[in-house]
Amino acid sequence: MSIAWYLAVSALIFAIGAGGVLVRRNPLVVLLCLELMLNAANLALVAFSRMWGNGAGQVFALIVMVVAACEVTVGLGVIVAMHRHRLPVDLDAMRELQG
Amino acid sequence: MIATLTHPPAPYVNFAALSPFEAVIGGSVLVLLVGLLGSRFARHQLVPALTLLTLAATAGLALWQWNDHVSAISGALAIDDLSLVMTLIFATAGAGATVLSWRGRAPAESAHGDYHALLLGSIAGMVVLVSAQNVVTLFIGIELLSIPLYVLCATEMHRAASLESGLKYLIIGSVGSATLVYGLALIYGATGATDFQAIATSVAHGQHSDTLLLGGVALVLVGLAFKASIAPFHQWTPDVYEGAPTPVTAFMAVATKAAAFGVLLRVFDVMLIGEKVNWRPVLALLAAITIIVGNVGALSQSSLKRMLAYSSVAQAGYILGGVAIATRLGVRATLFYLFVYLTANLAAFAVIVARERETTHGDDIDAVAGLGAERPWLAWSLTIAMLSLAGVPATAGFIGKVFLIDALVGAGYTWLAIVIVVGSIISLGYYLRVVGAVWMREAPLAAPLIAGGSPEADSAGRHFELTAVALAFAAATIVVGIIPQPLLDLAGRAAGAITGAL
Amino acid sequence: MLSILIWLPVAAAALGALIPHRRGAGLLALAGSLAAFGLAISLIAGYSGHSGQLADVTNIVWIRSLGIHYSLGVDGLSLFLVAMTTFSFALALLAANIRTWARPRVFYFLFALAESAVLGAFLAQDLALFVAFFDLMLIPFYLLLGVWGGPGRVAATMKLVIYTFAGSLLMLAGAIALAVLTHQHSGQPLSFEFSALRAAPLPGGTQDWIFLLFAAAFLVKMPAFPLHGWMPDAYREMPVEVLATFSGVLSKVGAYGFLRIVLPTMPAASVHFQTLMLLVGLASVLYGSVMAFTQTNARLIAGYSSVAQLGFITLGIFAFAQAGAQGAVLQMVNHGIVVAPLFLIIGLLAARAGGSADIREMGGIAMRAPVLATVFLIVAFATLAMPGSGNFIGEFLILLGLFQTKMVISIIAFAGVVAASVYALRMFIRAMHNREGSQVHSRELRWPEALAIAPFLAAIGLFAFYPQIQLQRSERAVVAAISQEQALTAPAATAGGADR
Amino acid sequence: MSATTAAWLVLAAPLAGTVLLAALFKALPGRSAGWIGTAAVALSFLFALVALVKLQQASPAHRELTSTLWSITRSVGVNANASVLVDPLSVLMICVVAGVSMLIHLYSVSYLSGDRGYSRFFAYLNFFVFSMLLLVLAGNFLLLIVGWAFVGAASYMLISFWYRRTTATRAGIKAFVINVVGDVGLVLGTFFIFRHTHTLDFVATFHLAPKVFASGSGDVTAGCVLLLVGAFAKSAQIPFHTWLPDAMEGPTPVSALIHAATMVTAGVYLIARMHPLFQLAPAAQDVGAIVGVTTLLIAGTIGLAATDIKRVIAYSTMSQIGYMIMAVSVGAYAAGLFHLMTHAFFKALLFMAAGSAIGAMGGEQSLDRMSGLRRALPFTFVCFLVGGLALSGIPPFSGFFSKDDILAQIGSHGGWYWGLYVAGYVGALLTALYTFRMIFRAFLGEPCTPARELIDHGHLFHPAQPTNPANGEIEDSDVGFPGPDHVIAERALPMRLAMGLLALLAIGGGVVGIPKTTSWLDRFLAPTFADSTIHLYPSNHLIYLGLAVGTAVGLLGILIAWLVWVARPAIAPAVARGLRPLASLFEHKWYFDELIDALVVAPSAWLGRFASNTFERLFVNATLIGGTTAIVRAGSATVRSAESGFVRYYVGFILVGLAAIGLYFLLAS
Repeated sequence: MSIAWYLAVSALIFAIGAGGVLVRRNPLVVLLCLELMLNAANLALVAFSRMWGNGAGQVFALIVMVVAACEVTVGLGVIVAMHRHRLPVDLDAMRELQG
Repeated sequence: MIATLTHPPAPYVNFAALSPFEAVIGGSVLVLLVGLLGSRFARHQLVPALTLLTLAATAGLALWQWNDHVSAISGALAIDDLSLVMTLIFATAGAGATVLSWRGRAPAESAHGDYHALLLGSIAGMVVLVSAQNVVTLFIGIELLSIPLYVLCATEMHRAASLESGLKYLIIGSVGSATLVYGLALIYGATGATDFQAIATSVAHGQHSDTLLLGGVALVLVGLAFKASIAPFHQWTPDVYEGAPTPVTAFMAVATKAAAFGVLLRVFDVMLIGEKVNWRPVLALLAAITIIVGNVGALSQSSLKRMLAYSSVAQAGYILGGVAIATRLGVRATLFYLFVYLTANLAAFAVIVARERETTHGDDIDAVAGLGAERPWLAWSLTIAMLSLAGVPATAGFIGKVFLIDALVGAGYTWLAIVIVVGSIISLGYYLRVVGAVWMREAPLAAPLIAGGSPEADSAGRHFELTAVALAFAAATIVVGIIPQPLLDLAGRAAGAITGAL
Repeated sequence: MLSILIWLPVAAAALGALIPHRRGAGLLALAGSLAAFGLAISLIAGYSGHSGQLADVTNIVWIRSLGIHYSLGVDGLSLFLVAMTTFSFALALLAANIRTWARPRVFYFLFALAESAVLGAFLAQDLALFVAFFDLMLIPFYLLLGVWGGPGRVAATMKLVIYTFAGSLLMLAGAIALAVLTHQHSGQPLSFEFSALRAAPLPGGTQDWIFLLFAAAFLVKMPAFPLHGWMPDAYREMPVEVLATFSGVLSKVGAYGFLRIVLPTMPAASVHFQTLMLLVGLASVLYGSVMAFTQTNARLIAGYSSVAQLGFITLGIFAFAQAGAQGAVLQMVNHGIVVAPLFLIIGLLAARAGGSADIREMGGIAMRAPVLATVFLIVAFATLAMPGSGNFIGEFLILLGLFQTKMVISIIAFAGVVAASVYALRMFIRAMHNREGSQVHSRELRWPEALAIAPFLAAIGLFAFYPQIQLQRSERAVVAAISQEQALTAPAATAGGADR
Repeated sequence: MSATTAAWLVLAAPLAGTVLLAALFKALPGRSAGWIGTAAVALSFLFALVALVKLQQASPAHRELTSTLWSITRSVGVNANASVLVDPLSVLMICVVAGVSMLIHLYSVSYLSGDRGYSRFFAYLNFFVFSMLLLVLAGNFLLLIVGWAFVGAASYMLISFWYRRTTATRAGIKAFVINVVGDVGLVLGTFFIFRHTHTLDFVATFHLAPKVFASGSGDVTAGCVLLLVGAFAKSAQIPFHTWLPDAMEGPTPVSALIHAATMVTAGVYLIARMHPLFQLAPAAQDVGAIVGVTTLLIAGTIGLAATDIKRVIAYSTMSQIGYMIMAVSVGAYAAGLFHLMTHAFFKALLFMAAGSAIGAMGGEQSLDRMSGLRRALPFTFVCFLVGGLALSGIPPFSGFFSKDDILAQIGSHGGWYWGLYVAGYVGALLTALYTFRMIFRAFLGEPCTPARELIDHGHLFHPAQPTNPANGEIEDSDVGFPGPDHVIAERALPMRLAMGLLALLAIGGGVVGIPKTTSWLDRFLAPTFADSTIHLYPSNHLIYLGLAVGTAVGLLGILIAWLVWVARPAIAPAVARGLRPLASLFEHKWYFDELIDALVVAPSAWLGRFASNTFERLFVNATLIGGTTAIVRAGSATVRSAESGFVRYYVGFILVGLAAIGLYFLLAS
């Protein structure tokens, strides 16, 4: 199966993730969409790794997953903190900083 | 087919060369542990002290490593003059941030240990980033740099703004990382290599699929440009800078930018040098846009932090010019300008922190009104910082601009030089507004606390260390402005590490 | 030697800022500038015009990587401008010492810093150094205006700084471009020294746009029509002591820049834009004069008259005739030593007319101040370049040179001469003669005030009867400065060249 | 002592006087200032005589001496020295100037007494004398221009001497500005000549002129015409004359000295001095002659209508100078200078007498208010009469010879010069008319109140409320000048002395130039004008005809005047009514002020208003400053509005930017 298909799928996932970030208001969902974007990259990496027949891509993919986990953790932490401070958990409500 | 993979031998690690990095990591762990101690002294005094000590050690080790160009961890990291110089910059910035936050609010709200550990962790990430030799370490570095910052931004938890800035930074940062990693993936796909040199050679010999590579370049460019807050990927900058605790802002403004440009240099002037013809005009154009956007955005901002955020965008534009032209002079100018930028910004932020604690105006421009009469030393420091950023003679900023324009004209990018000049003209509109407030206005009446005033105001102590920091960096600005040659040589050396391809 | 001359004032003032004594700051600053004046005089004494060469050359490499040198030198072009600068600053500082200022330490420090910067600009023999001083001198004036100025000062500072810095930053770009392109074009190592830049002129097309960048900076600084938009506000608000030096000295840096930098390094462009520059000069002369006799604020009358005067100087420079250039250099000094006392006097008048510099508020001041009236009359006559004043010699040479190369423009420019008599006398009469104004309390000149103004009268007298003292020293340098243009505009210039 | 040394001392004396008076203006008691000033000028006159003697001792060929003190400019081919040129012409001038000045100083000693600005007045007056002497002694164009401008400045200072009078200050600035126009003409003319000769020195210029200029060539003509502009402005010739009548705002001695005897004749001197150039520019000479004759007639007609006694004399000055300009323009140099000299005598005398009369009238100057002063002021009356007769050219008074000398020489040119000749005699008739109109109205008839007061009670009339005679404005009394107490010649010895001496000169001054018999002046001036190519010696019959006609015309004029203003007082109004338009034309001074106002003053004022109200506001401020700032502000607003705070939009921007870059790459590759 040609590499192109993998790329197409990963691009699609990336686009979906990006779209989610653009349209969703709930930070939790946005975090999920970010995961999607990163995983799209992973998919591409693995595919290329396969294509070139060396392991670098796969190693990279693993690392990306770890990083993704960290980001989500931090994100959740912040969201919880906001919740504790009675702040609305809604991205569009976060407009104290602008201009 | 995993099985078919040949198991590489255990990687060779040059611990001596890595020592600065190790120092930072170790320090952060140590600080974290000490932070857990019960005694107030340990937390409030010892932790910052240890942090400073760590940074000092890092700097010392970096100097010890001076000018032997070795690769550590079997080529994943390269300890060369560039990374060492950058390490010095980070250490300085970190030290500055530590001092600024010594009696501040942010560390107290989060645990002191955590705060400083995160700071050091972020620095560690930067060190990795600038010495990275392949895309994987690059990514690790950039994330190790970013994630602690996300947290640091949110550490003043009582302020919604702080949390907001943290989350915003996190989300947009993650988008950036995703873009970056996707781009790196494409480049890997195009060249089949993750090592910078290998990629470079493959690009140079044209043995790659153009579309993939260019797509990758575009994505990588966006990912890094976002970190360096290049327009139009800069928009997080003002919000985050304003929301974050001021010491953290200072740290981000200086260190993150330096790291971002360090890696930009490595990626574009080394890894992708072969694609120069394609990306040079884009970078130049982005630089121009950034300069204009940053400068006009900074006009008529009442929050000093926000103003400095936009100004940092504009400055990023200037520096990017140095990267864009991809010449030795350009690299040197870029590096030199990073020093300039460091000193001026740290001085300015020190003053802002001081005024946040002394007045009830927070970081509003009113906070520095009448400073000339009230606190002449702070006033002079702020004035010098502003003039340096504006590029007035006898300050480092002037030399930096001269050097930059010199490089641009030399590379045939005179139009960009003119854009820089026009940008500087606009920038006078806001830099001198601050100077004017300092010298030409009377101190306004104290505003009621609720009006965004920072709670520290009631404990309005005049903290000597802030004045010291401000003066130190202002003095440095002047000294460099008058005797720039040593620093220029340093920049030249550092540039030498990567301009092999140029 | 020259380094001492440059840095002495600011050093003295810094010292004065540190010592505790309250009046010490002012007195030390004064002492410093007086010493600088002494040095300048010794320079004049030591300089013979016979060799057009630079004297007292200092040349240290400043920034190796950029080929920037800390290179100083004085020649006939700058000799008397330096003297005039130290002279005006010393007397302005003396006048300033009569009053008491808020935060005197900062005030005198900035004042002296300004003097040092101006001197640096006049003595620099390296383009980057010149640009550095050129920008640097704005900062102290910006603060002096903004902190100690009149009610509308903040707006004024913005206009002043944006205008002037816009000019100087453009010039910065131009300067670097000039050096780098020369370096690339000639293959010589990169250097900002005038000597190096003069040695290898650029191709015409390149010169042109660089010329425009420089011209922008210098014309703003003068100021010349139509780039004078910053002038009215700044002149209205600035403290007179500062204004005296600002108008008397800074405006000359622009004109000086043309002769020192633009003409020698960019001959082709200078010739290319000769007509444009002459028209700018002419427009400044006419516009400045016309504006001057409609203004009611004495400061603005003097301000617009400076616009006109600087217009004459521009005409003289770009006439590309030896007489014109000599006249221009002479006129720079003359205007300096005439406009400075004029502003000081305006300050005194305002003090006698209830604080207003509006000539409608004045009148009849001569009544109990005959000496002041006489002094003012002499200065007014010098301002309108009445024959018998040094300004007349200057204008005579300028217009003569222009007449030799561009007759029509010269004849039109004479309109400015007539207009000058109208606005200068109008100001004098409305202030001194007629019935007394409502707020006027006529008071005679006091001794310290007289002490600050009298030397200016002496200088005016000297240059009225013996301008040769400068002309002989400046001749070589001036002739050299415009020689290339003369060669390029050969047929026109023969008239000027054949005089000798 | 050589002639040149004497010349330098001639300059030094009044300058020293100026400095002395200026330095000691506070210390000097009483009239000492006046005496110092007078002494200074007397000294100057003494040295002038020395110079005269020394010059006469030299052989005619060597009567052109120059002397240089230092060089003012000697660079890039423009060489000007502080040098004097001593030759018969300049010596004649310094003698006349210093002499008359001395007498007028003497007169002023008492006339100005009691005026608050006493020492200031004499300082100014000495400065004027210095400038005037500098003008006539100057050895090169630069110095000439300097002197030229200095006398203008001095005249300005003295015109607006009573500076509380707005009329005085306005007149002053008017005079100064018109004089500056003259200076400009002079400078430009110099440029035109320098363009070819490349020297400013007189002797060298005159030496070179025939070589470098073709006769009638464009540049020399232009140069000479421009020099004429200078001359006209100084000598109040049409159309630059309007300042002279207003200049009567100055104290009467000033009018006598500057605006009658000396400064206004500088134009005549200039043309005479520049005769080698003018001979190369016939066109310029004709311009001079025609302007001269026009002024002569127009001024005469206005003099008929003017009512202010000083202005009548001023207009007569204009017309007399018209004669001189005409003379020197047609080559009658000696005659012109002869008339210059005699005119200096009798016109100064007239002004002094007028001043005495005004003193008696308590500052009143209008002829309408004067009458019958003869018995009140016998001495003044006699002096005035002498002056009047000399002015109207009645033999054997001095004016008779000089005027006829001029006309005879003009006539001898033949051709269209006959027109000038006739016009000259018409002018003479007018002169006699207005002069005696003045005399009859002021001195004959029923004594007016002030006169009666003087005759009956023997004390001077002082108006209850001193007012400005020009516009009736109340003088502000706290100032104390013009002096509260008035002076008449009958009661002040210095004035009587000065007037008496001048009266003698006015009577006998003609002796130096009686045609065919003495004509010393001609011979004295011969060396200067030896090279003159257009100087003619009129034929005898022309001379005799002239003398006869001149006498007849003069007497006729007096007769008419007697008829109109004494014998049949009804005639004058009748004539005025009959020739209404003509009369009003004369009364409005031929509308020259209005004309100049409409052509020059109003447009430039409008230009100024336009520049400051419209151009500066709309272009410089609104467009240049406002425009750019507006653009920048707009940009700022855009950027800040894009900074909306919505995370989604930020991400959106990132993706858009990404797309754009990607697109570019795709296109690029």
